[in-house]
Amino acid sequence: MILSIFIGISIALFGFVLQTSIGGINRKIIGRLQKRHGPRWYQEFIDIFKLLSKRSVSHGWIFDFGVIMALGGIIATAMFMPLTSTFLAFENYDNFFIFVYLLAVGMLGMAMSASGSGNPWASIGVMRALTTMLAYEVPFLIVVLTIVNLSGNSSLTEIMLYQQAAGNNIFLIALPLGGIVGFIALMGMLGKKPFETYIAPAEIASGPMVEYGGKQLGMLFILHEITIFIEVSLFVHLFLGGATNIFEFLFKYFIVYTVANLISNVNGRFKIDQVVKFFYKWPLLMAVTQAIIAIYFGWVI
Amino acid sequence: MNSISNLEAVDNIINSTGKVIKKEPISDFQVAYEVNKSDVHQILTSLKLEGWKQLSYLSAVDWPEENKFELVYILLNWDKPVYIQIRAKIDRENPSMNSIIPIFPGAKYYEREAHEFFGIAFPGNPDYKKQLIMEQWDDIPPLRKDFDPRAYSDRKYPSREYPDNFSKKDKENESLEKQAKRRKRARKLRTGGEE
Amino acid sequence: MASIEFLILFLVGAGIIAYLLTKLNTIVGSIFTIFTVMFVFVSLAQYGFGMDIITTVKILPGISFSQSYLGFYFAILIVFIYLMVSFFHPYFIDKYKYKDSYNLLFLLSLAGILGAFYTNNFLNLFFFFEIIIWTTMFLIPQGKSKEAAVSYFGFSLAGSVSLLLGVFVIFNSTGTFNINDSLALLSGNSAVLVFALFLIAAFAKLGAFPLHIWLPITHGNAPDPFSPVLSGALVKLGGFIAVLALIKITPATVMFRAMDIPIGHYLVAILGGLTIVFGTLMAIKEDDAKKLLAYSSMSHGGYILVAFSILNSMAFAGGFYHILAHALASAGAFMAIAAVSRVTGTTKIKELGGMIHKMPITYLAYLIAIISMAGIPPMGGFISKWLIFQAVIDKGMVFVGVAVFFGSVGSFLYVFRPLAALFLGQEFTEYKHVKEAPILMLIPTFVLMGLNIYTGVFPAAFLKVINNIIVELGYTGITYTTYVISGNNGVLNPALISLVFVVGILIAFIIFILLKKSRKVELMDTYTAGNFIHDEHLFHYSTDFYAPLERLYEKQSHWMTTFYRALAEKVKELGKLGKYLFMSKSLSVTLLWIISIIIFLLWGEVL
Amino acid sequence: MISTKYTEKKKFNKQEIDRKWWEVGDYFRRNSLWLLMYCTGCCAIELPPSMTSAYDMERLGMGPMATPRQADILLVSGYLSLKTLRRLIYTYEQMSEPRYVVALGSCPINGGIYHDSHPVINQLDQYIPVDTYVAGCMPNPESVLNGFVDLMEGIKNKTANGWKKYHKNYDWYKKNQFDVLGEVVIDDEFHQ
Repeated sequence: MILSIFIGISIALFGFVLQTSIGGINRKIIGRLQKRHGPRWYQEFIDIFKLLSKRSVSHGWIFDFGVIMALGGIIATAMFMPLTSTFLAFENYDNFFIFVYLLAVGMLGMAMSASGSGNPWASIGVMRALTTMLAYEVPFLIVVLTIVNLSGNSSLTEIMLYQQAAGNNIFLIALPLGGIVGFIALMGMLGKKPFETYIAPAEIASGPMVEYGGKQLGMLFILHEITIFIEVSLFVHLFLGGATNIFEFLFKYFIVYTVANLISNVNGRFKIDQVVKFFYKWPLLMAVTQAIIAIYFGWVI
Repeated sequence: MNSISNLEAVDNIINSTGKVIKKEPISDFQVAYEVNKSDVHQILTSLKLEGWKQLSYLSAVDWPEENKFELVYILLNWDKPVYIQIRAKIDRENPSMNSIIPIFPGAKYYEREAHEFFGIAFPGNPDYKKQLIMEQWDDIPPLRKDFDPRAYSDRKYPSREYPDNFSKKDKENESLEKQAKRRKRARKLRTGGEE
Repeated sequence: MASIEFLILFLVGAGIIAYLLTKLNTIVGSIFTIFTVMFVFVSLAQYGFGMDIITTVKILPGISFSQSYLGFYFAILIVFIYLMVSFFHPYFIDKYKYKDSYNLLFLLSLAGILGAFYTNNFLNLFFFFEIIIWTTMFLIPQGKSKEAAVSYFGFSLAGSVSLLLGVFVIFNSTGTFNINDSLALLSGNSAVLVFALFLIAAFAKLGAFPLHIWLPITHGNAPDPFSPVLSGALVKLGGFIAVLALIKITPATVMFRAMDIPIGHYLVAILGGLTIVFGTLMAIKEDDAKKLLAYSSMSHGGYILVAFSILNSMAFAGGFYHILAHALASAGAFMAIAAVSRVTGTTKIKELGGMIHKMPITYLAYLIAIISMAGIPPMGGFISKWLIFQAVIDKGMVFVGVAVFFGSVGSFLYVFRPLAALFLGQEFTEYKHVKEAPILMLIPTFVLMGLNIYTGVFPAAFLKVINNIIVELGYTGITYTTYVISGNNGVLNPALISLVFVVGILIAFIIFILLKKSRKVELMDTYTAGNFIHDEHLFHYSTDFYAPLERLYEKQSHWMTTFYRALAEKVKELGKLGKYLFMSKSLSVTLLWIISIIIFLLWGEVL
Repeated sequence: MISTKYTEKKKFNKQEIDRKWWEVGDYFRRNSLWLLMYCTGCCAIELPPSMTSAYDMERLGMGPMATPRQADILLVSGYLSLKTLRRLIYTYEQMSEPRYVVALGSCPINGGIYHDSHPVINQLDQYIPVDTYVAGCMPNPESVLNGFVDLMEGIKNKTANGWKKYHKNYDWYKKNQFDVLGEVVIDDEFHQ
């Protein structure tokens, strides 16, 4: 048990280091795309450590407690995440719903802390974040319903093994509509450009993060990196057949995150009601169609 | 309808409602009338009825030689391309002009601004005395010509004192290494780190 | 050994004593009520788990009792909620108009509840239901408005009338009023009819779509300490009838082959899904904290319906666990709001702000309750939602899935609103004097907090009771060990999740503690783009919290209310007609009517 | 040769360790400077070219931030009227420490072309400590970047310690602010 917990902690740490490096590399890529030199690839580490070294302000105990709860929840979530189909901390317990709901703990903690700062912009940002969540989560969960129903297990490793088994395609190909919905929902989860309404620095002063500085902001950055690690890994495991070894995982992870980032950089920003309308129009329709086709008719490529 | 006849129409309106002291055509699309202080409200009303519905601006000009303030009302018509300036002179001692809020409610803030910068009173405007732009101003209204901004600035804001040899070149900067270093840094900044 | 008859008679007697005591001194009467309910709870808990309660009847005429795990589960849960709420009475009872009778009615309704869950006769069941409805009907108008009681009574009446009709149909086709015997004997068309009639009763009590209008009106306007009872306990009566209708009667109808569910049950699941969606959407819009929680009760009622209409033991376990988890969570949330309302006198979200700085423990109670309500680990709501999701996914119910997932995510939105706007945010100057709730009110708060966490960490103890019910209903129980629940497509270890969660929090805490200490600043010292602020009310974002989302469905949201309002208008007009005909001012016309009706009746009798 | 002289063992020195940590922190701080652009005047127009592909500020680890809480540098770009100064000081006091101030253009240095204007102050460092001035009217992007590199060197050499100065001479700064602004609290219809 203790060993499992240590493995879990190291997976969380690995996720943080991985996503922070890949985030930095992506910043470089985007810089080159815009004919700029771009920052150093380890710039994100410098940013985070700088924030941790500063002297911050606090708006009361809930402001601090929310941050701790959020980071704790996210670290707990990352500890359950399998890296490959054989390497994970807690065998059998990598249930998909644990990820969805433990991620919500992080969201709730951050929302609580942001509202606790007493700044209306933070509240508006939280409102937008929750509304965005309501938008992307339902189509995504319907696709996952299809996947779990087909593979007969909601454990991530089992889903990976199902896709890796002979005769089965990875779900991105087996469920093409669902795969598209999954990727769009991933963009929403990551808060990438068409759906980054809740950050909106020029509009609502970076939303929930408006009152944070110093160590609280640094912890939120760590939280953000680990959250992205969890979300991208979920996509890799659910739709791309997971990985059999760590290098395959790294490769798939890098591809997914970079593609999402590239798409994000050529997009503008939706208004918040447009986000909801968008997700409840095509992605939901596609997800339901895919579910009906796959579950009731059994048409799976 | 071309603009010449527009100007004539304006002439007719203004002449029928009040006495014009001086008419000053500015361009084909702008015309200024100087009228009596007491006629301003009537003229503005009749112009508003004729379509000059927007009060574009209200301000004042200080004429210390004549000991007068000149109030300027600029009206805009959305259908006919003519700006109209209505000017009226008021006394510089205890300047006061009845508010035009009943005609143009938007004049509220212009009148507050005019009060703040010139000290003109606008009876009829409930809160013309409230501060609008300057926060806690402590001198005579600043746009009056007898106000000296230079003196005010010198009195209120400490200014930097420079040594006598300030403009002379720093001896240290003449050394070759220093200059080379500066050039190198400048090049680095320009090219993005590539040597 | 406790006899159920003795408990009921004890409650009635104690109710009368409580009435007299309350007349003398409200505090003494309320404390007597606490001890009475505690006695009932302790005797039930002592003997009920082992089915050791004596059910023979000696005094009450025409009433017979029997015990079952199903009835006991509901009874112990509701008595527990009553017990928790009774701690609030000493602080609230002085505010009400008819305070003497408050404790009396409270205890009488509890007697009705005990009877309803322990009887084995349909007529008795109806009788006890009426007791509950009539006593609570006089409790509710002591709060804000009488309209609440009227709408509660109207919908309850519709429910009980359809229950009675169902009972008649049962008797007509089977010849017995015994609950278990008659339901087993039912078959054919009468089964379908009873199924439908019972479901109407269940929907009316549960506040499910389309009979949901009364819920927010009643919950929102009921006395503050009675709202937890309404939401946590009384609404669950509908769950009880739903169990009777959905599980005990299985009308022979067409099956959905893909999902292996009878079509009637599938329709109920769809209606349950609609209930979830409507409840969620309306709760997001609602501005009154209590009404918001009422809509959330409606949405959770939908989960219970969905769970019971999927005919497998996994879903049943989910449904029963959800009844437990939601009762605890909803009672906790309502009681926190009641504690706030006691000191501020309002439950409107936009009139409140920054209560956390005054009432931190109440805030924690509300936080834990809503975490459970939103189904986030490590609270009870997560287990039940997980079980229901397992069942829904296993059956491949796509449309119900949309509703269930929507409700689950939507619950984050609406539970967060009171948290953000009422407890957090700017601190209002008019509530500077406010203090934390007194110790007697904190006792149930702490108990509920503990239970909310306990149900989420160690569900085995509760699953044991639930498994008994499932076996009693004729299905195989779900498999679980001390820590692990096994579902159809996955296993869950709530204790492990909690442990890992604690480890995560610890790591975060260590990171936090090691770093430089922060500088404490005022709440008003926030980023305002450099501007100076003085009025905290204008700097508190609470009105129309989800405005962009609400705008998308604001036009569609009121048609149900409009329909019922129009119906009420029509009924009023009918009443006016009757009044005009029968109650006219001249005596002779009335007499003429009475005489003609008597002649008409006699004529029918003669023929 | 081994010395037989008694040498005192190095003791655990908290100050020394703090100083070392501070230097490590300085490395992170100077490589990740986040700007709060307080665009008060015309010099703000020079910032877009210094941020975009021509000069690319991001390669130095710098970038714009939305709020003072997150930012390290308060970038004063251009002249400051009294009304702005009042808000600038409020913003400066909201920033997390260590905080630095960079002033662009000649106006914050000596008033520039507005030296005789009634609402424009002449010298910014009377009211808040300024770590780096970039002279010019307006300074071109190269000099802006040069100014930032100067600030980085200042952080490295511990000369950019305006925020410490502000704490040390707090009364002096407050007196200057009070002389020119009066009561800092504003109370009129727009702020209620």
